[in-house]
Amino acid sequence: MAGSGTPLLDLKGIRTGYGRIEALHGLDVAIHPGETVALVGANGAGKSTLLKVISGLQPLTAGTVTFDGEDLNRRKAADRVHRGIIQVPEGRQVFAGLSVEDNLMLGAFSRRRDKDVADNLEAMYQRFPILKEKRRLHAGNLSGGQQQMLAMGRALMAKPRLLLLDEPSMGLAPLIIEEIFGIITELKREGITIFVVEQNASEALAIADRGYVLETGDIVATGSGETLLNDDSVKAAYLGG
Amino acid sequence: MTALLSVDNLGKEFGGVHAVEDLSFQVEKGRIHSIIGPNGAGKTTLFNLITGLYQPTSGSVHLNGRSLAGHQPHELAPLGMCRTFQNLQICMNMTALENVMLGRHRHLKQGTFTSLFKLPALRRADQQCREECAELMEFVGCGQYIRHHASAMPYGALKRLEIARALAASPDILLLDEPAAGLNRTETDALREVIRKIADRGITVVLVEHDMKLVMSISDQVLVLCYGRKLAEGTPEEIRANPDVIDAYLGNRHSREEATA
Amino acid sequence: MSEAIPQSPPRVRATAKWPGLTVLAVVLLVLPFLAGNDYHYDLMIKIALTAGVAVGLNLLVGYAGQISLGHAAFYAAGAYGSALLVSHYEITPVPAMLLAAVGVAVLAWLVGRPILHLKGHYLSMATLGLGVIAAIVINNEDQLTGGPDGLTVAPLSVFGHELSVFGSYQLFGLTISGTQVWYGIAAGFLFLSVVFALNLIDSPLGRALRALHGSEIAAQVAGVDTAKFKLRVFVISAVYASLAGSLYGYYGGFITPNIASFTHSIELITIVVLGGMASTYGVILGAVILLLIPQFLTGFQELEMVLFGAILMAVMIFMPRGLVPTLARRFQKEAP
Amino acid sequence: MFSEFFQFTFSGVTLGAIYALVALGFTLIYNASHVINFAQGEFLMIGGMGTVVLMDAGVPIYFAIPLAIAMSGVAGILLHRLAIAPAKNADVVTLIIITIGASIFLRGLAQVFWGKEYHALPNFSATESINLGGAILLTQSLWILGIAAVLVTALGLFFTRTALGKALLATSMNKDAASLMGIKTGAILMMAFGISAVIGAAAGVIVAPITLTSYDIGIMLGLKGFIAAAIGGLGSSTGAILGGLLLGLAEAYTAGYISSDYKDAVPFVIILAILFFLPNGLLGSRAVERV
Amino acid sequence: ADTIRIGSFLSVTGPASFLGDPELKTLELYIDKINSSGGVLGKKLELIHYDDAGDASKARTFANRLLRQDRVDLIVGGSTTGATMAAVPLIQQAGVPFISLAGAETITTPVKKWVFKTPQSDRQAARRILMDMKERGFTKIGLISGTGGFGASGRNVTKEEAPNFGIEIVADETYNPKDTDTTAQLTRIRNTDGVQAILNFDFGQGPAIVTRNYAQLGIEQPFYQSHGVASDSFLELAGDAAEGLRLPASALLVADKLPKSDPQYDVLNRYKNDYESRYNESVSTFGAYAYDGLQLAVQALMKAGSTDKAKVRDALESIDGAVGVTGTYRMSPEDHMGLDAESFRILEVKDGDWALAE
Ligand SMILES: Nc1ncnc2c1ncn2[C@@H]1O[C@H](COP(=O)(O)OP(=O)(O)OP(=O)(O)O)[C@@H](O)[C@H]1O
Ligand SMILES: Nc1ncnc2c1ncn2[C@@H]1O[C@H](COP(=O)(O)OP(=O)(O)OP(=O)(O)O)[C@@H](O)[C@H]1O
Ligand SMILES: [Mg+2]
Ligand SMILES: [Mg+2]
Repeated sequence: MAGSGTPLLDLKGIRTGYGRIEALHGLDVAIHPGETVALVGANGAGKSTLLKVISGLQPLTAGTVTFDGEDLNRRKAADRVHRGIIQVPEGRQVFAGLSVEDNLMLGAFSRRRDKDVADNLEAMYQRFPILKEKRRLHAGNLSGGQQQMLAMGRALMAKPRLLLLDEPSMGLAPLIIEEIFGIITELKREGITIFVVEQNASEALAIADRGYVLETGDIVATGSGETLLNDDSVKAAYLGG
Repeated sequence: MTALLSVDNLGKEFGGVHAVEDLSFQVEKGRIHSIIGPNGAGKTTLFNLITGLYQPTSGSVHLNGRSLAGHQPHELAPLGMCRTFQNLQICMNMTALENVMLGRHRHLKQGTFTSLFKLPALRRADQQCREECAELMEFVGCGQYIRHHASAMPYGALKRLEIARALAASPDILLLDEPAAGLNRTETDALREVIRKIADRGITVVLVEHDMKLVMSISDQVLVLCYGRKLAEGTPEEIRANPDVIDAYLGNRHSREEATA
Repeated sequence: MSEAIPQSPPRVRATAKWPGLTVLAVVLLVLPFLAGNDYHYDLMIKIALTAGVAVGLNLLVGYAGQISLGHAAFYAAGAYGSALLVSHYEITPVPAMLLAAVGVAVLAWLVGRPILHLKGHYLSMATLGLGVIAAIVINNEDQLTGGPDGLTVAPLSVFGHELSVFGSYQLFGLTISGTQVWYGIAAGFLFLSVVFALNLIDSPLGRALRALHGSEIAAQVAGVDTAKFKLRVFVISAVYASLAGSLYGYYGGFITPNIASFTHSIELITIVVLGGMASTYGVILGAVILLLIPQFLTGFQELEMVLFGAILMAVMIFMPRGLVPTLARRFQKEAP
Repeated sequence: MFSEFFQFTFSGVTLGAIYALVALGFTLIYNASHVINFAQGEFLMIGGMGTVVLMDAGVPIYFAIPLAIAMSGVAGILLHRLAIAPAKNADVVTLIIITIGASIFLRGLAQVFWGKEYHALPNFSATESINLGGAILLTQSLWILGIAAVLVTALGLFFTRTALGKALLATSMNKDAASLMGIKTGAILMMAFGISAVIGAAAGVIVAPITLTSYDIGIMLGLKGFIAAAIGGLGSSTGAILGGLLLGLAEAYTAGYISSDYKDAVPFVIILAILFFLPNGLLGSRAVERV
Repeated sequence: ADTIRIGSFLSVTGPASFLGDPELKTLELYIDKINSSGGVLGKKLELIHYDDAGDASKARTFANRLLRQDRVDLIVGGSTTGATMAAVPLIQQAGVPFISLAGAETITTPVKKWVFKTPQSDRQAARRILMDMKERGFTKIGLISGTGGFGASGRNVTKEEAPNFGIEIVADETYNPKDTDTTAQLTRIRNTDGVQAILNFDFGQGPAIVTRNYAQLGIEQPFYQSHGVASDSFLELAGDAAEGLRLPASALLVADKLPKSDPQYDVLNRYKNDYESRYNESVSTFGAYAYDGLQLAVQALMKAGSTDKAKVRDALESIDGAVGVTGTYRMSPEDHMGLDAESFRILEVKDGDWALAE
């Protein structure tokens, strides 16, 4: 797959932290158009932090974020969304007091003037029938897994160019996990670039073109999904016995 | 064996939606009892009913033969029941250790005057509690965060912190709501050992979890919920082979995988 | 994680309190030497009393996370209560002050029970309502309270010796003015307030209170009877206010319904936020600053309000966590 | 007997409509940020006093009113730009204290530049009052009621029907997630402050013929508006109107039928009673928090 | 000291600013004037002023500051009764002559050694109003008053004095000084049987609202206000609604309409001209309280020949026949205010202006 050419997303020397504690120690990550890249690492490795950096929620102390040739460092989170960088954040983060439908519509906020938003909504309901059933309910009253589906649906409403997924399968029933990975594969086929953080590392690496292994703020390994899956140290650390 | 926890004809309705309906089951002392089911099946609602956060629309819950009807959530810890949450409930304004110490609340003196004057007995007890809670954090595998502020901890560690807090209350029965969410396989394996050890201490565990590998490998009994009702109940082997469960929840691929795991 | 290196449990200790208390004691002892005249003492006395109230209010607001916009009512209840006990029932001032505190505790308990189940701004609203009602009662019951014109309060007396701010007294061979004696009382009050508050915060009870702020549900499943604990801290902070109010009445010799006003309640909560929520020393500094600013601004006449508002905004914008916590953070950051 | 009742009702409705208008301003900012803007009353003051000052300077009333309202809108935006936005990541209580500082600041400025006297604005209509069944209804009350109705409908539609309205609500619920939707949270907040200041100023202008206006008129009206908003349920614009009317009627009936001495206490007793049974006010949405 | 230090605390801002503002302006105006014509006892006067914003506890703080830090020689100030009474205990203890500019009777009754005041008391105002009512043959009246210090005290004295004039108060209503509507209360009064006249006892903007409501309701009974609204700004605020109402006030408001033979004619017109030319706004009777206070202080200083506090106090107490704007002062050990009810004139609003009622 695309391994050469200009990357869609290019991270160089990313450093950031919380207060005095540095969480990322100068990372380089490059993701090419159409690629699906998995990021694995233990709790606290800094995976979520990295995604926040890309979305512009976490300020940098050093390094650059380049997207489609444009330096994003000065761009606010909202501007990045308008450029097509969409994230499904960790812990769902649905708007608890708004209805399910409003949540989905807000997903399309960046392109609210498009004509096809209503159609997209209908398509989303087809994909997650439960959301249609619950569309008038406050999102906060959904079950954990339903919220996770909503978060995913909300992000898809934005028609991402680069989709950042922070543990999209968390709290989902096995059948739905299959569904989610199915969606990822589908999006991949549509040519959408995907950067996914997954604890379900074997599944993620299996569908990914490439993977990065993050350990306490440093990238310690990278390679094709297959290589990493067969890497012994990766196995021991993330894939379990 | 007698039932430690007994749920009888329990029902909960939210404006026409039956989140839990006519549900009965029993959990025996010292066992690991898992509850699985599709998203929105009513598992968390069931926990909320048992722990008094919701009032049931019908039915009853008994703990050790004692009805829990009308109990406030805070009255359950003294009765020996503790839980963790699917959507974390962590006090972000406190340190990790203090969160765990909160769990020991019911074992410590809380008198206004004792506290105002900070009598030596209180100070000693508090120090002892501090050390015990630090040990508990090691036990559940988030020892490196003892000195951290809770707000500075990653998600996975917070999940474990909640387990430590629940254990701090030295409960007889522990309700875990998706403890493995956000853990990778290796970390889940470690969690399995923790749960095993908890059970070995004689603590009854009720586990809600979507990680089938974990559920199937440690449960004594599995209950399957679907649309608020009981779909099946039995040993892991029975459940894995149940075609209804495969249809509604596991899916073919998974059941095959788990069967060979 | 799974193969966590076996290590002996780390030594975990509570943070020591004595350094902070020592600094406070030294400051309180040194201040009199810096006082140029009686007016400076007057200010320090008022600051100390107000800081005492704020330390108590901070237990409720900063630690337990329950906002009260009506705390001036308890302050006023303490002041009026003890003044009336002295003038109407001929009880001597010190027992009157304690009786008033007991009365306020009962009052806080009674009103707190129904309102403390409210959350967030609704709780603020309810406490505000109680404060306003208290102010209206004081205003309207002029037979008893003197109404809007205020009430003269008998001076503090111990074993029949009256303590006048303009008098002078012999103590251990030293001649001490009444104002200085009053400073001693106010400083002592503040110091004890802080000791008690620190003890409380650093106890299981205090932990339960902070948990109310963090996650009420977490506290509940840990067995904390949240309603009871809220009520308890509400009563404790009301008693702090009551005692300070009584002392203020004895010291000033004159009280008006203004001390029960909404403005006064706002001033108290502002002190807490300004100094730093959940920072006992912070709120003392908050009281110092909020009461000192107007003193420096009196020279600006017309512009006083403009400047006061601007300063208040600026402090909160640049130190959103309040003075002490923000400074502490900055200090830590710069330290290697 | 009936005429008396009507009179109390008219008086209560007028007061109530005034409170309701103030409460609407609170609602908007609350919905965007969960902040209670204690400077809301000052926007009323700017509206009323601004009109007076401009008229004194010779500007005809038709221009003076929109100018004063615009001035207040600018003040609202500046308040956000200079005081609220820089305090990013501050928690809600801190922001509330900032608005208290702002209210003192604005009042101080008005006092220095516009003086301390009370002023009256002329009625909007030529006829001052209408006799209805022996009771007097001020025509200005009709103006207030009408404008309140228009504003509440507009705000209601804004929140329920427009993407911007939803975005505003989303911002207060979860700022980070809102920016992940491409919502410019800063701009949204600024807009909320601007519109709320405009609503406040409009209220200030239309109530001035009844309440009179001065540099410190905002303190009391702001407080009553906050109370009305809380009774109605913070965040609900219909609730704000209901709360305002209830507060106004309670005051008028108490003054009329019970005791004028405790007239101001009774509404608070009613409020406490309402909150006792409806902890989120009349129409406030229940906090959605699941575990 | 090389100056005579005159301390003052006034409500220059806040709800009572219509009192404090002209008072401060008057003090500044005349202290300048006195200093430019050589001062008193060969020394310049120095004004040390604080704004209590109408808050009694602030007033107390500032009184304290004047006494203990600024160590003033005497104090002229206290716009409101609340502010004055909050400061009195301290001033009494410190022993500094104090001339208050506030109304209530309690300030000088019982007599307090160091405390004097220039405005007539509210009791005298009440008497003067009741006197006028009696002359017009009213026996049953309705009373409406604010719950602030001034209104509450006015209400009390009116209720106490009414029987002495054979007048019965059949309706008694109150409102909050910050209220924006009083129609409910006025309706109750109107609907009370036999009310022949209505008195509104208060100051500030409250009476303007009451007056407007009175007119809006079309109430026909004659309407009285107290001396608390005796200023042109009241007329502006109340507008047409004020037409025909009566109130007791000093002659300042009708200074130009007085006969030249009036003993106060010169004083009144001089003050009016001085003030209006300097500040380009109309005089109010409240500023006049400060004028009188300052003149009394100067007289007492000169009489005492020193700034010795006890001597100045004695001199104040012995002032007899000082013609001020408010009236002619005759102090005595029994009377630290020195005016009688007759110093009030009854004014009536005619064609939007003040006129002497016949
Ligand atoms: N708000 C915060 N304040 C301080 N430190 C933080 C904060 N959030 C995260 N950290 C720290 O930054 C590091 C990286 O955290 P991050 O959340 O990115 O980890 P993660 O890899 O996503 O973990 P998980 O798998 O648990 O989600 C951790 O050590 C954590 O303690
Ligand atoms: N307050 C409420 N109002 C309306 N419906 C509710 C409410 N709370 C829960 N529900 C519904 O009840 C059902 C059960 O929810 P619950 O959270 O118990 O599911 P769960 O089994 O825990 O699911 P998950 O595995 O996704 O966590 C869901 O369909 C949810 O939408
Ligand atoms: Mg993460
Ligand atoms: Mg669940």
